[in-house]
Amino acid sequence: MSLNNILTNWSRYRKGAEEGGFHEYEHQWGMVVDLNKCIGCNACSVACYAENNLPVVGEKRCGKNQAMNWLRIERYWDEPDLEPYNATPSANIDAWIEGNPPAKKTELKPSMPSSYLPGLLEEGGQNFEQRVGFGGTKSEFQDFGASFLPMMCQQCHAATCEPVCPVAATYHTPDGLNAQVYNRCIGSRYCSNNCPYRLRYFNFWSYYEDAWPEPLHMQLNPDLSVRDKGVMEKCTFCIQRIRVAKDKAKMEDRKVIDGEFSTACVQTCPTGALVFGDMQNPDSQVSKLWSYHQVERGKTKQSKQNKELRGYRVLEGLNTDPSVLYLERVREV
Amino acid sequence: MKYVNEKDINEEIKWAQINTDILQSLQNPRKAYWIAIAVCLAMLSCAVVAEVYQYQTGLGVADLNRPHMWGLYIATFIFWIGMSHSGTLLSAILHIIHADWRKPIYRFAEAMTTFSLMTAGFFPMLHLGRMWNLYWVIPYVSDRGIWPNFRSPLVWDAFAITTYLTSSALFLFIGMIPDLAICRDNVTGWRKKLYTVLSLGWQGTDRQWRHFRKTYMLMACFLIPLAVSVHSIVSSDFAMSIMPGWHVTSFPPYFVAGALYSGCAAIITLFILLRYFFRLEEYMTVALMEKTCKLTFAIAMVWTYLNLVEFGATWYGHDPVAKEVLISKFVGPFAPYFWAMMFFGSVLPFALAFEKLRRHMPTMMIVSILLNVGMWLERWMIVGPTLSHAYAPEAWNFLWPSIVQWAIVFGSFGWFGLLFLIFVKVFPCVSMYEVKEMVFHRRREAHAEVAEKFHRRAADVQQATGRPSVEGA
Amino acid sequence: MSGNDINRRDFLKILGWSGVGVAVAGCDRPTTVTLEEGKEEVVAYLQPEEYVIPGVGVWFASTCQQCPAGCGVHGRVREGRVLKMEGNPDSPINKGKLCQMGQAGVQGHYNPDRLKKPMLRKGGALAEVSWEEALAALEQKVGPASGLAGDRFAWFTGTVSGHQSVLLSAHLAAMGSKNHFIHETINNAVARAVNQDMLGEAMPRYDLPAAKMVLSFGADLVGAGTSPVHFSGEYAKFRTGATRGVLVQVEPKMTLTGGSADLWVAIRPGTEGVLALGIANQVLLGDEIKVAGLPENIRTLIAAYDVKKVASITGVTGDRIMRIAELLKQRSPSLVVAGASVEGHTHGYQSAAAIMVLNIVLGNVGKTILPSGSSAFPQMEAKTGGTRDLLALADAADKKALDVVFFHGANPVYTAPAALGLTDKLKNIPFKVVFAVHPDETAMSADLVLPILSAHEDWGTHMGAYQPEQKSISIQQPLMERLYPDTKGFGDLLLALLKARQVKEYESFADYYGYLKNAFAALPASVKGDAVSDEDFWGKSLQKGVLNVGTVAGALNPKMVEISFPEFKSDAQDYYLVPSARLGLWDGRHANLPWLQEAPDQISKVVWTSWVEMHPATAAKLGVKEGDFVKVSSAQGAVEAQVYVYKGIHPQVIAVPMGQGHEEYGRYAKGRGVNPLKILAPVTDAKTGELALYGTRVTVAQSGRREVLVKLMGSETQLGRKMVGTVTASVFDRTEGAKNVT
Amino acid sequence: MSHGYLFLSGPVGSSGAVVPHHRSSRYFLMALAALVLGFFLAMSSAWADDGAGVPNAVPPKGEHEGKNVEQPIEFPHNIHVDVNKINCMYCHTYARRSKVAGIPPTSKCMGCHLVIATDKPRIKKLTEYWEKKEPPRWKKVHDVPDFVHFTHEKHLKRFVFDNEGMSVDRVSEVCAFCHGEVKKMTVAHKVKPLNMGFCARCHEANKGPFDCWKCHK
Repeated sequence: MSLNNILTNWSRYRKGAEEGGFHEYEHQWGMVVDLNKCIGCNACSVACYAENNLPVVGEKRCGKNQAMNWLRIERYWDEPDLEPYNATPSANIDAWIEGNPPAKKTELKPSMPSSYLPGLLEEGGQNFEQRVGFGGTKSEFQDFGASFLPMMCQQCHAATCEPVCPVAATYHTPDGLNAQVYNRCIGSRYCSNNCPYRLRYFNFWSYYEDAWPEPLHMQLNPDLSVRDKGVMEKCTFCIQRIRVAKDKAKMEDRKVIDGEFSTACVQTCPTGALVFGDMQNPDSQVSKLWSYHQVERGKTKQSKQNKELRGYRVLEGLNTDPSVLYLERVREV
Repeated sequence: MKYVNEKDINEEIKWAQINTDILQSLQNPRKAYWIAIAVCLAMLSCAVVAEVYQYQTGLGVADLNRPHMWGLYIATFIFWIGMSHSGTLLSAILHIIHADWRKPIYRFAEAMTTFSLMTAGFFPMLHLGRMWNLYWVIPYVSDRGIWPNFRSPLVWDAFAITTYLTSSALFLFIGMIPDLAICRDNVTGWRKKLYTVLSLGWQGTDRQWRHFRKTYMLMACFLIPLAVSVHSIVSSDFAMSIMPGWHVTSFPPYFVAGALYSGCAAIITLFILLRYFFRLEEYMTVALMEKTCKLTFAIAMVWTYLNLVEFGATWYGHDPVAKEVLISKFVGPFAPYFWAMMFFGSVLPFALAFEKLRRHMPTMMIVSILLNVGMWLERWMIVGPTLSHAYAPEAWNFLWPSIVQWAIVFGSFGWFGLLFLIFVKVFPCVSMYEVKEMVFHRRREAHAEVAEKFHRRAADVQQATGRPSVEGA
Repeated sequence: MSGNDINRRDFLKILGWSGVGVAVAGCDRPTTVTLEEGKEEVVAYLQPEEYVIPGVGVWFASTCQQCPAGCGVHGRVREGRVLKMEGNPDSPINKGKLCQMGQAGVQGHYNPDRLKKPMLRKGGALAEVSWEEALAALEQKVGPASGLAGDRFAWFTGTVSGHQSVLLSAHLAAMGSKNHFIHETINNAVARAVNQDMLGEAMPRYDLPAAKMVLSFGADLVGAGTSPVHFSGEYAKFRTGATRGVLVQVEPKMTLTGGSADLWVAIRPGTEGVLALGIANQVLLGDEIKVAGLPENIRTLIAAYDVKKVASITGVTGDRIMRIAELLKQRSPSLVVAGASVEGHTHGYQSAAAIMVLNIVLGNVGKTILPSGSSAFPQMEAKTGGTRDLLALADAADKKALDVVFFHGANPVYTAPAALGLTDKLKNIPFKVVFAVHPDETAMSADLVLPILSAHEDWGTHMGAYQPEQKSISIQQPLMERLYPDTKGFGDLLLALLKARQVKEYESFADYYGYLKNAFAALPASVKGDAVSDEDFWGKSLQKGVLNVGTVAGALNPKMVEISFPEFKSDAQDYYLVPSARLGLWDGRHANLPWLQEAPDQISKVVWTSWVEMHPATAAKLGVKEGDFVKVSSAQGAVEAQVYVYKGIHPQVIAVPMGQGHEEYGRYAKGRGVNPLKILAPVTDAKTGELALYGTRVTVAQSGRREVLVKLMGSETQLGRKMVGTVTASVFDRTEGAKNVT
Repeated sequence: MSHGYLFLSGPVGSSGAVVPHHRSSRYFLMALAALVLGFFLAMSSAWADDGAGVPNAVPPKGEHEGKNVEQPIEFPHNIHVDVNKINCMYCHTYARRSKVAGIPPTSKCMGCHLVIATDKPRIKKLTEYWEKKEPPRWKKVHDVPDFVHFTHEKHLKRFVFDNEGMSVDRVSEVCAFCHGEVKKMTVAHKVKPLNMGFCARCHEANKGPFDCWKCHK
């Protein structure tokens, strides 16, 4: 990235953001995650390991939170939007950040479960998070199941990781992705600190030394590098597959066709909860889903005509402008 | 009120005596010095071993993890940067406001600035995953046509710290030139050669003094905004981020206040040590101690105020996530350290408000060290809790730093100590020429006072008797 | 990514020729390779094949062998290495999708701990030998000259199907033995027996999308069940249909399917059948017509279970029973399914039958429970089993009724409860031969271990254990050349065994590949479709990977069976042990795949180890917190693991997941966690003789040790932040529902 | 003030701003000017078209002193290309359809050498390999790091197939951009640096993509 690029792209981007998004993308890769279909089965996550040369770090390092699961399934026991058997939406973070508590709510509760404080005090801090564990429901049982949330890099358009990288190893591509150039990374880890989703993973060790004992290394995908210690990495929306598809389209002098390829997670998802595609193509499945759910890019708060539509973006109120649209989980009450 | 007329310095002290007293600190060291050097080297080697291990194995050995990408390294980095503000405060700020009591104690404070910057600079380097590529942060014309990201506060850091380090080292050196000339004229052997080169042919001519004063004043004026901006820029590493508890507009003044605070506390510590070991009681007087302590107390109160402002703004603000970070500091896993910081930072400084305690050197020694412990904890409390409890609930976790982190932090004190020990044996740690100036001015003032007293008394007598007094004639 | 239009004819031959070039090309590691000229080697193929272009990945169809479901897969091959598995869109089972176990198949293939050479027990220890020596030993013990014949010989396998099954049966016939033990720990054997007795078909077809409600009694449809990927796809349709389906899950411990339920109900283990009857009672209230249609004994049985009684037995509150009944009445047709937690009791058959009664009462049979029919090739259909044959093996070994047993695709030494004493009893079998890819516990206790090709190197045909609307044969073809020269294909070995006995019938087949090709040529024209020649048909079949063989329609004839329950006593201090199955490690066969070890359990998010699940009330009673080690003891033994506390479990239940606690099985599995199967009581379902997996009672005691439980999840609540948003189904029906959004 | 003083590009001294006071500073300024000018000259020459005949293309600039690599067979590129006028893509056949150009399979060599020059020692060696059914283990000469995605097919498309006024017969001139004059060599010899600057300058001059992720993987 030349100096010129940084300066011009930045100002162009800043201008674009105020006008509702940067419009000069060649493609605009986006995703939709339908939580109504997601069963939290982990197929996507393992597919990601297989596709992206993710190292297995072992029990000890998992215990230290050094796992490299680019795509992780978060599992929550509570349902902030719905009380068990009583559909009273509670406050959500987006509204709070903007200073507008949602009108439906009568009182602004602290966003922690009641078991939080005693838990902290009781354990003197050690493992206090675990105390939060079953604060999700007031009922004796987990009446409404679990809430699963597949989280991969959200490919934000106003990414918080990009401006803080001292060497511009992470930057915005003309395809609207947050690129991570492994070989440029010096490992300051600022980007990960500044990612509100905590979706950036750091090579704390030379994982390649022991993650693929022979002949497991023969499975490594030659289309992307195996990262050494000291490098930040994250979900790339399977850039190697995008690259192949774009190259192929270019060789054949045509545009990339919707559904011609997809990311590893999307391809394997047994319920089809994940959808991937080009949002610059108005006929693509993702474009249609985004517009059906009336979610627009470049906004911190959506002005939907039909407020009941399920589309939302995680922590949208932070103005990160993610490329992943989540469709709310559905529950019969 | 007992000490209200106490003098900052004995103004009757002879100039030659000043030279003798201070140059004796450059005499060949005694055993205690070598022991101190050995201790510092031992501490440093802990860090070196840890760092080599970390460099070869990867940052995993520091037990850093996904939410905790930064650990003690960045906290300690801020701590040392903060420490560096003492010298600038004493030598530059007090210089331009003509607070001449700074003169006997500014030299070592200025040295402290340089050395703590030299210590601080290591941390952003050794916390890098691939530090061998550190130079990519520097803008240079490369074959590849790529540049650093000028939007990143870390790049600003690199600029700010190198500028500050160069300037303060230069400031320290320039301020030493007349003293180096004195040294040159009073020593033999290798020291003579060293001082001859370093004193740049100082003869004390009028022209030299004129240029010297101008340069020194200019540098002082340049350093003050620089010092303020350096810590503001360091604070923007956090303030420019989106993270709860970091994304705070009051961070720059808060950081600067904290910096001055820890710097002052460190000055008290070194003041006492130098005063004791080099027998500089005549120069580093209790009265100066008093003044330093009062200054520290004032800054402590500013820091406390800014702390409370930050808590208040968060508590009554509309950002529940930031509030949760605050709560996790109050009652979460970080609570013991947080409350220790609050005690050391805001309660303990009240010891400085009591004259009796202020004048009791052992007490002050302990208090000043604890104040700095508090300030170090403050930096950890900035870095740690936010990383532990930010937006993504999935990533909530608590990190206890590994032995490698502790060893490197511990070793940084050894490195600093080593530099400082070498400095005090090679260079005069009290500015001779400025003490002379001070003594000169004080004496003149004192004489003027006596004269005035005399005249007043004469006037009284005249008033009473109607004629000039005999004594006054 | 779509380069599937490739016909791979003589794949093996080509690879055999150009094998040298394969291993070297394209295996990059960063920083360890040099750019300096002349340091790296580049080797071309000796002879090019038009579809092999260096640098371009090619996809070949095959069949997943990770569980009995038999999903069709595509393997990505580049420079002769298989890199990645994807679902085969042509497979009616998984329709282009794949689960985590299928994804991890490559790690089984490339596993560093694979068996590379035959091993023979010499003087008490297994020693590596040559194939000649191994086959000589085999010949000596089972060859025609050994005189071995009849039921002194047995095969002990997992689920088998396709031509493998055909050859296996032929071998048994040639040996004159009827002993084919089939063992699967994760099975639905009891439910199959009930289906057979009540519907006339062991594995009817469930039409999930047609159901407006699914009431699942512990059936982990989308998790560790009959056909996880298939039912996941069906689940998605069920949830997005014109009326969004409602899922109610009743079980003692939350399964993956339970995690997605609209209403999750904890029930006292073993009382599911009672609840089913209680619901039937509610459904039938005031519905004279339906009641009249039921036989007298069933009518009285249902009438006996009124809400109050059922609530007191099951621990499910009365209003919840009534609500479920209400939902079922509103949402017809529905589907009620029974799963492992129903089957795993001494009265498992009765409970499952009661659940089928509820289906009949609700009129689901014929609407959502459909006849699966049969195919024209019954000899190829999956032969699956349960735990009964495990007991049978132990029994036969105990009676010294067996001389030689061949093991394949099952690991009884690991899965057998310690109470069976299988390890000791197996010593009574003089010659145990294991055909295995990995050094599992059974292999390590065998007398002869024959290393076979991995699923990605071997030929084969399979039929899924659960066949959706179309009966199909899925073809397994090698995705790369064999990694180890001293491994042999299982089919080839079977053929060799057969040739030893029946030279004439089999001598015309050079190898299993030839046998398969020949078998395909012999298929009827109806299956061959528009293929112009046998060679063309073979090529097309390989390319597609799946062969639709047509379905012979069947019919379901509901009939009632006698149902009686034991008396349910209010329980004492001890707990029910649930050895829970998890999609991933399955019954422990995938514990050697690092990806699956590192993929967290979907419910607890624990990785790499075993844990003990309990309810907060139980934890409070025991005075333990998450991370505390507890000792779970039954009369048969004890295991010790860390506690995980959550509300998705009945307070009287202690759940320990299966899959860990291997004593062998390579570096990733060995010595990790505990195996709950070991402490199971040797009780069986009275009717079917299947092991009652959920019928063990345990006591739990704190062991005093405490460590942080290794799980990939920080805070388990969203802390009020909208991470997962939720809306009610009414909103969904209003805004999307029947509308086809994309 | 003129810009002349700042950038030394305008006519120096035209505004009278640059009037050196001391001799020493004059020399210093001159030296500085010379340095800056020299730098720009060097840069501009580096970017200049050296006049290679490929239309619509600016050949990349950069030299590299490569090592002599001993190959299993000393393959004479010069005889094949220069004397016999065989097209590069006849043997490196994957170049136009894959990211790698590929080493020709042994069968391709034997296609001709079953009959041609069978008595030459190098061909005898080749025949030996063929008969052993074992391909020669060539040493890699031109390589980019593993974190770089380089694709031959798109470069050929841009500079040969989609390039107006360019014929496929002259493909060796395009190959020479990065591989040098292979037709003058026996075994290949690395003469271009093939580093990021080399690639980047060419991409800039030929308006190739400049996105990091185009090449970094």
